[in-house]
Amino acid sequence: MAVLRELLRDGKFTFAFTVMSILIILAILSFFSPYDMSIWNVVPRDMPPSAEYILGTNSKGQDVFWEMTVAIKNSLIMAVIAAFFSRLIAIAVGLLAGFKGGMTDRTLMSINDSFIVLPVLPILILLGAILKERLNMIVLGLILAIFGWAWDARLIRSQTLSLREREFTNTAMLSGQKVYELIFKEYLPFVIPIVSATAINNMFWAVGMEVTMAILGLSNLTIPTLGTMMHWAISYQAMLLGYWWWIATPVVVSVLLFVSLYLLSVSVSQYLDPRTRIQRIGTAKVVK
Amino acid sequence: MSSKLIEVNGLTKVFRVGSLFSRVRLTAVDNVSFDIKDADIYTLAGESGSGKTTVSRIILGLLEASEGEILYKGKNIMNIKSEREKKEFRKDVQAIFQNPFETFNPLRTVENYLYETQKNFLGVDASDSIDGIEQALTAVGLTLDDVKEKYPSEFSGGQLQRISIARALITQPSLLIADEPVSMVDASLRMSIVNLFKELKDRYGLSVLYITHDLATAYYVSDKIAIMFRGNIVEKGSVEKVLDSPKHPYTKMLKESIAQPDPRDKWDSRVDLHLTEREEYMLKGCKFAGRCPHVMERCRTEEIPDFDIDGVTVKCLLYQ
Amino acid sequence: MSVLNTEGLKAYYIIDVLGEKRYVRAVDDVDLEIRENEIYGIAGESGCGKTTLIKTLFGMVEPPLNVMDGKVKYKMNAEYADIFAMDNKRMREIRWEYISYIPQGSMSVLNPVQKVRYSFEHFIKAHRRIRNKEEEFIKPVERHLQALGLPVQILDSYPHQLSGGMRQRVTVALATVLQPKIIIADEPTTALDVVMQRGVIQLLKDVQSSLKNTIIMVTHDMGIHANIADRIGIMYAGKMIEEASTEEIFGNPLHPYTQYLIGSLPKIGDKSYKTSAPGAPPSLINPPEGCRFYPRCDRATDECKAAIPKLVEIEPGHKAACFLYSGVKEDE
Amino acid sequence: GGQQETGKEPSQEPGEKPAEEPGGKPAETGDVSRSETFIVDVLGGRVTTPENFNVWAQTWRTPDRGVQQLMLEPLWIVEYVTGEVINALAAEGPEYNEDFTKMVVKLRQGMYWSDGVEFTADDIVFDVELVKATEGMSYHTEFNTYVDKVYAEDKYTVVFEFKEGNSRFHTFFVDRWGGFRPFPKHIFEEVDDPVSFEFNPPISSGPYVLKDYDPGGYWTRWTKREDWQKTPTGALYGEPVPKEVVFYYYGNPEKKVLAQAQHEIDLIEVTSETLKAILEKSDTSRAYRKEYPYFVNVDPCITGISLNADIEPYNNKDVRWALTLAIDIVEELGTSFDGMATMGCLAVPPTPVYLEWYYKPMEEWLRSFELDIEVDGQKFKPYDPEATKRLTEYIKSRGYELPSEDEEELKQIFGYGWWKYAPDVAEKLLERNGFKRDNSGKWLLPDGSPWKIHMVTGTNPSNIGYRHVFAVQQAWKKFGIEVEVETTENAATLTQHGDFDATGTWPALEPWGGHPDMYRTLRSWHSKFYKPTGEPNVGHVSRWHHPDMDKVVDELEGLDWDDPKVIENGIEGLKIAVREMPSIQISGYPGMVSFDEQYWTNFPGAENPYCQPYHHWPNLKYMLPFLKPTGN
Amino acid sequence: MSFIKRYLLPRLLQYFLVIFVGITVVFIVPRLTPVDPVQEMINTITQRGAYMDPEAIEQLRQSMKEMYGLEGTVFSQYISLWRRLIIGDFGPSLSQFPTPVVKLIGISLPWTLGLMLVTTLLSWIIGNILGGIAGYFSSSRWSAAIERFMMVLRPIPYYIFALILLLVFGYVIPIFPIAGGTSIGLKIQFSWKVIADLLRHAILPALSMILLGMAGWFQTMRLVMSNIVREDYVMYARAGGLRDTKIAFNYVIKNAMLPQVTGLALSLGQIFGGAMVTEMVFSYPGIGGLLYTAINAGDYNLIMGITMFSILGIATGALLVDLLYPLFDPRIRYR
Ligand SMILES: Nc1ncnc2c1ncn2[C@@H]1O[C@H](COP(=O)(O)OP(=O)(O)OP(=O)(O)O)[C@@H](O)[C@H]1O
Ligand SMILES: Nc1ncnc2c1ncn2[C@@H]1O[C@H](COP(=O)(O)OP(=O)(O)OP(=O)(O)O)[C@@H](O)[C@H]1O
Ligand SMILES: [Mg+2]
Ligand SMILES: [Mg+2]
Repeated sequence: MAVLRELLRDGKFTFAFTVMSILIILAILSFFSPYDMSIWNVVPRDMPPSAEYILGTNSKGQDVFWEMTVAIKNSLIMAVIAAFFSRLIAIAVGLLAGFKGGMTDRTLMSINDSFIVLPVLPILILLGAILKERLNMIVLGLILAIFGWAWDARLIRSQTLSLREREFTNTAMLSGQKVYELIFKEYLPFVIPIVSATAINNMFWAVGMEVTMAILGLSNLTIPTLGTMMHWAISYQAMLLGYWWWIATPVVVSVLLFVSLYLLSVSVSQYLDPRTRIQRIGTAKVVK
Repeated sequence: MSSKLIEVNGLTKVFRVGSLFSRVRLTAVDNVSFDIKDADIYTLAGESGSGKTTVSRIILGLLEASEGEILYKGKNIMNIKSEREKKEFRKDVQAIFQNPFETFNPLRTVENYLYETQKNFLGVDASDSIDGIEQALTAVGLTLDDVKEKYPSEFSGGQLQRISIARALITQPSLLIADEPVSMVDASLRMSIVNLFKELKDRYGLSVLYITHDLATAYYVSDKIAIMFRGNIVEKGSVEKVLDSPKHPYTKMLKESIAQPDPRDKWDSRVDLHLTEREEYMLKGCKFAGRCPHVMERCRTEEIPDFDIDGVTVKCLLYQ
Repeated sequence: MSVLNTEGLKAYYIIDVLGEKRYVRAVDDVDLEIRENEIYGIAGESGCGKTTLIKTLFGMVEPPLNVMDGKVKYKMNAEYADIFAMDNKRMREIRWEYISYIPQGSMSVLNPVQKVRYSFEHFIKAHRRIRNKEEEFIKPVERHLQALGLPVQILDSYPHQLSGGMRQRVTVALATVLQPKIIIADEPTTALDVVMQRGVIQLLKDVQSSLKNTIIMVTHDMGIHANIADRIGIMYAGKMIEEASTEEIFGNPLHPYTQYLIGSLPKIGDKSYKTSAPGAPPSLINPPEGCRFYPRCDRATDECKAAIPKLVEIEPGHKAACFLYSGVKEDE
Repeated sequence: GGQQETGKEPSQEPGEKPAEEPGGKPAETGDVSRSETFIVDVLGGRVTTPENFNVWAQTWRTPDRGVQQLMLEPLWIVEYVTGEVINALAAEGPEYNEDFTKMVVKLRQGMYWSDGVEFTADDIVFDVELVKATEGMSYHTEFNTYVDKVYAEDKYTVVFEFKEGNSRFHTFFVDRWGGFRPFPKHIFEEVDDPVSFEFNPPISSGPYVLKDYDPGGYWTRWTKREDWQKTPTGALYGEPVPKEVVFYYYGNPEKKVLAQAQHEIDLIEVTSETLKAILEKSDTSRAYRKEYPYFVNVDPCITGISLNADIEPYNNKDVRWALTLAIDIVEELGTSFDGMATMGCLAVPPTPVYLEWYYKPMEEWLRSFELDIEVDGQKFKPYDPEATKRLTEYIKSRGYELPSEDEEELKQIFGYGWWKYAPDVAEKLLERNGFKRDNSGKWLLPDGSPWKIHMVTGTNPSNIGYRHVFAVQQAWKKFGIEVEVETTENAATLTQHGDFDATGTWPALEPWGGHPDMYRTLRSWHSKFYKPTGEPNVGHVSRWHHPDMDKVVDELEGLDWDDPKVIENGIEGLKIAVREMPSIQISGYPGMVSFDEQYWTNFPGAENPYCQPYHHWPNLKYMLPFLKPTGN
Repeated sequence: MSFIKRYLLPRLLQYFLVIFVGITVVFIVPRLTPVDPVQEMINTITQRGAYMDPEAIEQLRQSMKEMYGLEGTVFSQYISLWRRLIIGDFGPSLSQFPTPVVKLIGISLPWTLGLMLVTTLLSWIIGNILGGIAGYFSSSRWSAAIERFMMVLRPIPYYIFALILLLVFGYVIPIFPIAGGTSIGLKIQFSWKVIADLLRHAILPALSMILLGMAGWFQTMRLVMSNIVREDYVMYARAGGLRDTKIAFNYVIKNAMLPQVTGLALSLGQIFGGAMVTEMVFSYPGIGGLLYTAINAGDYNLIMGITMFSILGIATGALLVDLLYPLFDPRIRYR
């Protein structure tokens, strides 16, 4: 709580936090949606925003506002799953490779590099074909997790390599810590800033991927997400027909989502950066 | 007092360094031998990069030697492979490091290390007993309350250095390896730490391998000293003998270079600084040959053996 | 004649902790008068504000550091100019021309991706117009290095290829290449071995004796001070507590803290027991009321607790801030 | 075959405007003005092998960048607007012998390849023999299966002798967006490997020759032949008007809108929304029908939903009927095309000619057709002749103006009727088969597990099947069945392997389009093609088959395709398909074309349907003589 | 030389291992999909109406399988893949049989290379310079403005962004063509007219990629900068009275560029994969669109050919960075 209070004194964070909170509230609101988003033609079509339909309606006869809430929920769930699991892999691989070195490092990094080298979009398209209708947000999140860890594992590894050279590693060994203890107790805290910054980047990437796949028509189009909202709006020519509210909503939401994620990442990593943190906490906190 | 606690024989460590097109072998530690007795403070001094830290790391098992053996209580510790034996050895040989601010993980509270050391080596959980910790902290003039729930950044350098020593003492080791424990702190802190070593030695019969380039404190605190230069021990013996009347030209230079805290005792001569460290490592014979005022032709070509001169071992042909 | 003096200089770090402003009184009411052609040493425990003082003297004040009060005056063309009153352009001009700086931790002050030559080039070009590179840049620099006994090849090295001592000497050479009136050196020898230390000090001394300029040098190594300083100021917890000639400080320290400091210095050939000052350095956020040393002082009186002693001249050329010698208090 | 009686007027008398540049040399780049150039879209998209014009290799390449529209003429070609089969390179329809083991084709005389070589029976003989001999060429298997001998009786007469009787062999040569089109013997006989041969520069039998093409594959430019008279197009309809025709692929639909709004493309086919956008943006653009409902109602395809009748529970006729009755046709067409489509409940497209041939004759039967289930003590009659009216009500409610007040005319545009929206009957049908609803009203399979329909469709939203799939999904959801739609680029493979419950793939194969023979449609349901689900399919994707249908098809095979009994037989087949409901026909293919009248007019719109209106059909060449330049 | 043995060989080994794994994955994944190239082909042929006798289809299927080399177990296909790849033969395209894959790639690759080489480099350079300057003068007002601009620019979904560009510059102010890589009738040859035409067609796709790409580089650069400006050598240069621009470029940006070099090398490697979405939005000829059609048609050989280029590109990029990095950063030594 104290951390939050401190962070909130950063204007950027406050903005991002507010936007994020609103988005999350909207996502939660989706559970109270008066409409089932899989049903079409529940409201008049192509209505501009009005008191009754805050964000208008679309050509499928759905309320754009409520569609948006569900889309935010789904996109967020997918992004969080992608980010969370890819972080798990990245942390495990990065720490292990960095600490163990030698053969372990070489092997893990070869696997890692293979993932870096793989062309993600074509493979996603192919995987989409394999998974078919099982490609819901959770599965998509997991798949993206599989392709989203490699780069960050490298970062964590190089961080670990430099941590290994730091004196406290020796102190820890002399304190009798076992390898896993060492990795988790000593190194993990250092890796957390990278993890949190890259997690946000990863969410960024995951949502972007989902949008790309959806626009290509390759994700599960019956599930409202930011991407599928755009897909439908584009394929029904919302832009050319002047149904701006339909296409603008997902675009604005995703820009807001990204901007707030970005600002969050900036201010959180600033907060976690030992150098700036020392300034905040004050090195001069000398005992008595 | 006479039994050898640890014996280092012919220790050699080769690093490979360099870049894409100039890759060289660097013998950071070259055939180093010395021994430390019970309740002895043994100083390893010498210039920067002479291999002091490398020696200590090898002893602690944090680096692998290229050659040589280390006998601890008569047992070759290089062959230790099993975790159990390693643990036993670490319980007996503990260390503190150069930079107190780097010794502890800045993101963890310091007390953790105390609990962990006790738990891992003595098998005593902190929730059962903290006697050992209390005792160790008392020995360095602190209490657990001073330490509780605090991060490294909340301590002064001196305090951290003491905590670091306390941690090492929890296992009641026979040997403490202190790698430049005072270089980063100011004069008054320096003395309090060095005094602590003395006290521990006297009170608990602890041996200390004290690595430093501060010869004044080395003289003040230690019993024996070895001077390293470019991977070799060029001179070793009792601290009084070596520092009062240095024999090796490098030791002489070293001693002369000490800035005496006495305005009446200023430097009167000049030093000649050599440029490239790498080249000196590459030299075949005496590595000091390039700067030595007494250099002879043979110095550059021959392997220089050790010579014993009134209880001091010197690696210099002048004493043949 | 002083070339630089300060009046009631206060430089605090302002840090914001959970909305509450805290002041680290790193430099608290310091009066200095540095003379021409002298080496002035500043000593003190780590964290007492030495580096901060140096930075303030040099005008390198950036948040969170703030100058709360006081002036730093340079004597230029027989007049004194307050550096805090200068504009950026002027400040940029006097740096290196008039006053140069050898920072603490020479390990990382050289740009790692450029050869040393370019550091020289940039530093010189920032202040001199160079039309003929060979005549006005390369030759003078080479001459300068030779004069300092440094090999010319270092110009074509990257910083990481040089040893710590060599790098430190490069910064000395850089700081002196434009022959400034004042050189400020912040712990130029820490983390060097004794031989290297001596080389660096020797170099500084050579420069000073040939340029006849002023060097302000900070270090906690009393041996170095003893060797080259003409006068020494002792700092404690953000305050100057004693100032005297080198001989006086070592031979006749007045302030109890200085006495501890001098008394605890070990020497080769002397194995007698040395004690150090008890206790720990005070916090600069909540320094003790009154004399900042009193909690650690075995001669403290109630007066010490109540008021802050002022740095006053006790003997000719020897100032101290201690109620044992004078009753002068700092005015609130 | 129907001989063309052209009531069409060529816009120009041949020779009125003599070609400016004599000689076969193509004009210099860029010296043909925009007003003399006709620019149309490429349905197949970007050409990845732009330098390759060999469409006889099995992979078929992208033939709709002018190759089939301008470069090649077939023997026969269907014109589905007028309901005729035009004799192109053939002089008349095929002549079979009694048992269909021999076929004689008379060729049109005086036709020349663009390099000046005459087209003769030798070309056909050579072509058929080369194809028979070369694996990897289209029709290799077909010709080998049936053709025993082929020879030229004289310069303009080809005789085919078959291994077994085949009354429909000539249809391989009927161009209806595909078909075997003759290639020049004198070129191909020089070629070692006719499969990898690039046929560049191509020699044409049609009225245009290649001028140049985009190395990136986005456009192909054709120029009018000097000797256009020596092609069937010229011979039949006179001189094509545009000097040049460019096939230009602009990409996504929105790009086509922009391009046409800037008069960069004269003819495109798009979606209903896109069409709306174009009409809003461009004053000179018009649709097939100038006013609402805009769409092309002559497309010879029937669209709807195919069910996999080979698997549980869709192998049950009751289930298939229940699913049909759960669809409200008005809502379906509203959702998918905003009402712009012709409803069609039979396995034949509701184009004007087929309405005449099948829908009208069958209407009485449809009205009286009963399902084997009772409602209110009476057998339920599922046909809803009022559906058209309901649809027009909907259209009015959407604020559109009806194209006509005349009911008959509306029926021509929107169809004759469809099935009733009868969820109650659907419910009964299901219940009597053991289906139940759970507490929340969702349907459960007879074994008690939740019923989830897996629908498959491609990823292209302009695809008509795609629209139907999503609209029908809505209907079934509303009815209480869980439906999951998978949009995948591999929809084709999935449906061909039977990996679906329902799909937007053609619910019935198209008939010939310009001919009443239902052989093509009905035969795909013949049981001899049945393969169990999992194995690649060869007949219709529904895998439905029925002995009655087999009988109809076998009978049909014994009839000459011009035999009047063909219609009778077709009606019989369509009745079986209604009773069994192997797949749900919903509407004709509501093509949405947009003509830009900036440079050209007299397009074949609904007011003057002299020709099919698409740019991608091979009949495009027959549209060109009728275009009129605006002079802009 | 021990460098070769101790560094280069293991690194090369890793390089080949990575390529091996990459290719294996690309071999396996399409074969796990339900898509069957033969079926897709037959479908293309029959769907639009080309009448094929159902009986003939069955035989066709068999003969195509044979021709496409899709007979036998997946494993034996895999072995023969390597046998072919080793001699540099990607085989024939399945969807454009028998056109060799190499030829198809050869048609599309120049477009992709031309477009992406320029956009990748430009966005890298502009993004880094802007990011560098904004990072150095982080307190100035315009720096904050440009930062905000980039922050909002970057997350705009690429497709939408490109479409808007297209609408604005292709329709509202119709100064650029909206599709294709050349004008109708253009013959590729060396003349200013041709170059101008090629450029005119490339500008919108390039602009869209440069702008969004630039925003990405800008942000990473900005982040690196914020760390570097606090380095001691920057403070020192300032103490030396160096001009701000000199410090910004020679001290800060130069150092901050180092990590970006790695990113650039990988992006350059990615060029070979093409820009699928760009090519689709702008109807620009290139390898990305080709890949997309290949995937849809289940054209295994073409997929393999293109992705192999892209795998090789990225892996080589990474290899080169590792080998050449010491040239940029004198501190790095080979481990
Ligand atoms: N991991 C390593 N790889 C390569 N060279 C190394 C490594 N560790 C140390 N060295 C080199 O070995 C030599 C000896 O280093 P060491 O740290 O043991 O010296 P030291 O006497 O402790 O020096 P200092 O007084 O500076 O701490 C130095 O030249 C150093 O650069
Ligand atoms: N950026 C900062 N923010 C907050 N407090 C700081 C900052 N820099 C230094 N301080 C505090 O100011 C005080 C004086 O620091 P300074 O660096 O001047 O000490 P010093 O005497 O140079 O010490 P040392 O001998 O360790 O170099 C210390 O207590 C330190 O913790
Ligand atoms: Mg060391
Ligand atoms: Mg300092």
